Amino acid sequence: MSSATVANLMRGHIEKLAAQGKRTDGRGANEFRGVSIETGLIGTAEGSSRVSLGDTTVMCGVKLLVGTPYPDSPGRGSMTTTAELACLASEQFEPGPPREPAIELARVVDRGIRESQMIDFEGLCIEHGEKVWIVFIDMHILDHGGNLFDCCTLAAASALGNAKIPNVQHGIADKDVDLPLSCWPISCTFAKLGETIVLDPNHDEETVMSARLTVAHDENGNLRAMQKGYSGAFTPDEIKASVKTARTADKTLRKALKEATK
Amino acid sequence: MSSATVANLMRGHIEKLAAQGKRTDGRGANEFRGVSIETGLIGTAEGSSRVSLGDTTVMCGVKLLVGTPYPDSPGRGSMTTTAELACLASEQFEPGPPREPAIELARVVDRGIRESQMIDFEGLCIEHGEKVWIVFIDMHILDHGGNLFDCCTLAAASALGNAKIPNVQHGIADKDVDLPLSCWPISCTFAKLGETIVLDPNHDEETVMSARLTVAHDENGNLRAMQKGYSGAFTPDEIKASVKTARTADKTLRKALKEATK
Amino acid sequence: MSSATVANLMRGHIEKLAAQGKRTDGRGANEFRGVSIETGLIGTAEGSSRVSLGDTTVMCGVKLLVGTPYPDSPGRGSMTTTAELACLASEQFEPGPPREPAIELARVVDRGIRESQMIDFEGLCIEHGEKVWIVFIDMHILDHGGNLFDCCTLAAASALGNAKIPNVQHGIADKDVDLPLSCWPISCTFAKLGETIVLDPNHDEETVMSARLTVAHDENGNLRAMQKGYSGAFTPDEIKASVKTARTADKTLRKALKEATK
Amino acid sequence: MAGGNSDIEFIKKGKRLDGRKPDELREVRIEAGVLNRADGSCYLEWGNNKVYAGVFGPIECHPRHKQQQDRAIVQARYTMAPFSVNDRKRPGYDRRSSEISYIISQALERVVMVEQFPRAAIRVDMQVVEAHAGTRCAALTAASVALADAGIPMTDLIPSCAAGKVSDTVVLDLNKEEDNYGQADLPLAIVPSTGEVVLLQLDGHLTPEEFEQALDMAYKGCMDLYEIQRAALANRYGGGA
Amino acid sequence: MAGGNSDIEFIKKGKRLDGRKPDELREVRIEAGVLNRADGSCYLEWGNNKVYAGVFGPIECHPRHKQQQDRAIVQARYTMAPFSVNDRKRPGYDRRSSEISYIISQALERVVMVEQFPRAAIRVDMQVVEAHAGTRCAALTAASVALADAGIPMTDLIPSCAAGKVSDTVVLDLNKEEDNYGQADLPLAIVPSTGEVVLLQLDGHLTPEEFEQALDMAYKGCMDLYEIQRAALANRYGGGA
Amino acid sequence: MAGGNSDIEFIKKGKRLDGRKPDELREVRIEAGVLNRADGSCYLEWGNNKVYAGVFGPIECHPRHKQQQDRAIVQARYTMAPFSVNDRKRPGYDRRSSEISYIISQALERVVMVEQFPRAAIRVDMQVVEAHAGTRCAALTAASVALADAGIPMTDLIPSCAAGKVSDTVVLDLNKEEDNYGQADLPLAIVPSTGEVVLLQLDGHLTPEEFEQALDMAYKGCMDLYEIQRAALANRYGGGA
Repeated sequence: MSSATVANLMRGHIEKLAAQGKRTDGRGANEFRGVSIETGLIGTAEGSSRVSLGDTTVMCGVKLLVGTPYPDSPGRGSMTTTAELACLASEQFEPGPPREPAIELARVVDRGIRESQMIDFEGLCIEHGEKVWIVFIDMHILDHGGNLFDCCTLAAASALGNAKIPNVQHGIADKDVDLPLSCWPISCTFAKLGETIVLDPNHDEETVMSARLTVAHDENGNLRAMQKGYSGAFTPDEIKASVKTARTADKTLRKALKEATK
Repeated sequence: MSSATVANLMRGHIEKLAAQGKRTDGRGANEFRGVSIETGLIGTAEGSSRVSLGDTTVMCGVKLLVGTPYPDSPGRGSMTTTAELACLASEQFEPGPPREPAIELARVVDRGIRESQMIDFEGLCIEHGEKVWIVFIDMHILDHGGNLFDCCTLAAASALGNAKIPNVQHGIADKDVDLPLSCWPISCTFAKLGETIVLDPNHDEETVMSARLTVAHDENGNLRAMQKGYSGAFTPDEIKASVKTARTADKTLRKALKEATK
Repeated sequence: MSSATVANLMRGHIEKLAAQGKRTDGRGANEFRGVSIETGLIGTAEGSSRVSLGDTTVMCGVKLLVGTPYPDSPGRGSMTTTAELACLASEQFEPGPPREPAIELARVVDRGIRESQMIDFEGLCIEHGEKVWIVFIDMHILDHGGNLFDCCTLAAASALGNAKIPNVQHGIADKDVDLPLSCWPISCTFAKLGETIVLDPNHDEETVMSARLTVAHDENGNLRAMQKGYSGAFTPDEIKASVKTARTADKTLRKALKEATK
Repeated sequence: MAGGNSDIEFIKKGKRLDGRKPDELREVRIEAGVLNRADGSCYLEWGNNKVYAGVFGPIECHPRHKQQQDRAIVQARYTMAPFSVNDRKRPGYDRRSSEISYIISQALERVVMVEQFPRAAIRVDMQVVEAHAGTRCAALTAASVALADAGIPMTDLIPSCAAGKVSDTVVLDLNKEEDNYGQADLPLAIVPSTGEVVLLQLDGHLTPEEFEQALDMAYKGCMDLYEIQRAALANRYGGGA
Repeated sequence: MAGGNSDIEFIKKGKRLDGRKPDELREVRIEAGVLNRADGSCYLEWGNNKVYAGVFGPIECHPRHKQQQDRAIVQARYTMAPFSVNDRKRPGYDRRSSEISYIISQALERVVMVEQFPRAAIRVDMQVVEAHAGTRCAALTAASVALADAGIPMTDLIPSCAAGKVSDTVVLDLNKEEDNYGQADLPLAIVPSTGEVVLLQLDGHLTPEEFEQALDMAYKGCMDLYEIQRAALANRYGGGA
Repeated sequence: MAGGNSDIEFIKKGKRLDGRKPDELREVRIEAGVLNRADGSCYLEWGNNKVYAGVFGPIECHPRHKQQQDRAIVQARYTMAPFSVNDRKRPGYDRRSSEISYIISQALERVVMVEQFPRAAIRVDMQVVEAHAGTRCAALTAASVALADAGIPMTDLIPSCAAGKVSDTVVLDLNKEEDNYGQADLPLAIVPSTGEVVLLQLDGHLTPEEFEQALDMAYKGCMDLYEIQRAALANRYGGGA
């Protein structure tokens, strides 16, 4: 059978299951796969995490370097986010500069952290107009088992929660302190399978989904970021319903994040 | 018919017409197509123009930024020229970094302005050795209907003529003033069609021309820049004759430029 | 005959000869091809050389520019090495950014000079923490007749030996002086042809060799750099034997280098 | 979205600083068929935003490995001219342009009848020549008009419009200053005939209630734009607005 | 190798600063089959070095012009994560990574039975997530375990280990500080069943005697690693170490 | 061309600062067949300019989409070595090299009998190893000698030479200082047998009369170079100069 035929058979199977409220891995429609978070594994990073969501694994490192502030925000630190779809994570990932899916992934995670005001950038000012901390968030995808968006957001949040400002090493203060964080965004990604919508798509479901919707809330249940992807569509009612679902579905991840960063 | 056959038929037709002193669009051999110049369309640019020459359209923006002078010319401003062959302008233009034709186009326009001493770079010095104005001339080709060289040179000259030095915004003086311009180069481009030479080739004529010659004069009838292109050839006498033709043929464009920048 | 067939016939022929202690160009197994070194050919370079080893030719230019030292070595100059496999040197060399063989070549020569401490970088400090000499070693391969490693190392050493620090031009001192050099690394490259090992492989031998071993000694017979290449292998005993061979085989090259730089 | 730290009062007596009501679009002007060379084209002014869109296609798909056996692909490309912003933008394709081009391509594939042109590409080029907030919506809105002008078979047009939040008020179509100092931005694009959402992003901070209000407001803005899109095509091809 | 200018005394009473004997490896831990998606994989900790290796193949060879008619090619790729070093490394492929990938590819082609898969590629991706000297040896050591885990036919594994020189003493497996201030570094990789050397480099300064001593010491280190590699595979596939 | 702002008096008593008459070339030395690997080659010294040219071809055309069904293409590539100028040039291909390569390729296609080799490429590589004004003319002059040395069928050689203007005087073949502070530069290349111009550029400021004078002077310079080119080939292949 051609790979197109296989894909169509798989699509039919997955969509039929979904219409019956079932999934290939036995989960309910709005249930996350198992999550595990480890932090502080990387000695060369100021903060680090390895997060698994089902069989997706992401390693995230946070580095803090001293730099000069942007002229238009002399009293604020800054941040940069990258995502590396390492070749070992998927047969589909090719070597070379980041392509559109990797760029979209890094930018959505970046905006989720930046626009949610998770990091208090004014707290990263060392010397007004002269010296600030620059936060580098680098995510390495080690295993692509579906739903990179939620796994990466969780990995970035965990690594930021784990990070210490290296004051001692840079002779800035006599104690290393936590990053000033004020909000904890958690994202929930939905996939449209036929006419059904499910949370946290696995790799096979992503292969056949027509559309994707990522919704990030903070711990107060307010929206902080959204991104719709793929060429399929959602109705406004489907979107409103997914947002409501996300508001409670993120509890599992939020609990794991809290434990990992306490 | 293969596209090579079509091209050969078109070549035969155009060359035959040209030998009879005729052209596909009814013009005389040394006649420009209709020209229109609009300036000041772009609020975010210090100077701007949209120039059409027949069905070729180029938009040019001039930005003026404060920068440091080159060490070997501490009392002079500088300039940079780019040409973007936007994909919407021609089926032949491909996305990606500029290729040889776009590089040649930008460099010829740049030299035409630079070597004609159109801009008085000493007048762009703000603080000797410390601060100068850098002039960015960015040309966006919107419609490629032939003869980009003349249309781009005219667009650049019009946008420069339209530009104001943003002294107020940068707190350098209390009035914005015109760019210091001392010379107005106008280029005339000739195409060799069979044994005939015509001015201002249109898109079809460029498809079949064997050689191209661009000649830029200043308002005093002195030469400021030339560029020969393509793998065909001109005799020295053809070149001398074309230079003479250019000296009077540029009057239409010069008049339009003067009106647009007065 | 297909080119693969030709290559196999050539391989058989060369390996058979080698097993009999013979080579296609009549040399002994551990004999270098003829070497010639010219220096000081390039007026725009602070030092230069053109070195031929058999029908391989490399031109090397050394430029000395004033720059700022690295923060972690404020009292030391620095250096940069590049190798350009110019298209005219071989049908196999393609235009474009350097590929793996060119990168390996430049890095091996660079390490040979850097790690052998050939250049006294402390002698290149002009003003502690502020100004140092930066040494640029740029190698242009003009003719690829095999064994680029040894020819490039020799070209770099010759050009460095030829270089003068341009104190006068930069107003630093009233006399130009030699670069402070303290060691003269010479590399010997061996090729494995079947079960035999030969020194200084020519172009045809490189086409069929299974493995390559480069060994660089200083003038005291101490090792300064090594690099094994290709997917074939050497036994530890073969390596030890080659190192011993190199210790005496480099005399020809060393003599030519000494004469060229005296 | 610098995060709403600003002390600017963006709404006074029910009016915004530029005089608009909270649910009012900036002025939009659309003209179809403005370029000679492209198979279809569109020029759009939206407030001070200025965008050209041009379409070529169906054409052969480059690079080959992107060809789809059973359908065409839509290759949308969003570019900002260096002079389109106050601080000159470096020429070339950056990460932001790449993401916007990617999501616009996906949105357009929803309405283009791609299965009619196996292995082909449909190229949509959008050139922003002046930018004042909302350019991705402006570009996408212009793109589907250019596609229609090129005669590409489509199930519908795609209008696109953002809602946002300033001074704790949900408003339609943020202008540059509102975008710089506002609290949230929610760009939306829909297929009017089916009511489907094909593009949606959110940056910022919205309560659940504000989100539903913003989504509905942006949806209504899209429907208003749809009328302007259709009028532009009617204006070009006859039949009256 | 800053050239041994340091005044640090690296060996005191026959022990190195980290307590090791001159011919002692840092602690090495190898686990095979750690990734779900790759055909074969390996995680390796070596002192504080941490490396993942993953294998896909045999697969179609891209780009086409690199295909070999009579055999597969091994496309090894060594990458360091930005956070793997103290001063953040810029993401992307630099000249150092390129050289290391090249020589690791060549070494692996010695043991992979490439002639069984004409025109194919075998992709080996090595991700260094924490780096403390010796990462090329660590990456290559992990690579052949991942290849075996992927079921790729091989004549043997390839262990890799460096010897070096500090304070005029030849030692095995330099740590970060020894590498920064040491006098020489000699990375080696062998095929244990045949005793062949498939990777060898040297930077620094060694007398003829020191060289032979270092080569022998590194060779013995490789043989020790070989046991750890085999134990890791036995641990995954049964059969006892 | 810094624009002639200099106060330097470039002509004194009918002689230039380097002792040449206004219409005199710098010394030119051409040697054909200097490289072993290339199918044809040339080394040229022109004043202090030093250029190597090497030719491979006809060979298969890469990339494939550049192939022409009915003829060969000439792929000329002009490169300056980093050490060829006083301020080291960064290695790699810049915009200037790209333009020069493009116009040299077009000029050479005029004389190479490209229709004899459909779908092929003829590669001409020019390496400037020392540069003192006039290197594009030097490179093109060397290129056609290398093509002839490679036995590529051609209708003629192409000599190339510039005229210029210093201290309001038209002169032949500007040297470095004249180029830096001169008033105009007009590089020219011709096909001597037909009298055709295949390359022409002008930067600077010339009156109509000066232009005709410069064109004629450069033309004559090309004819002088043509003799040197032919002598170099005769010297290599016999037949006397």
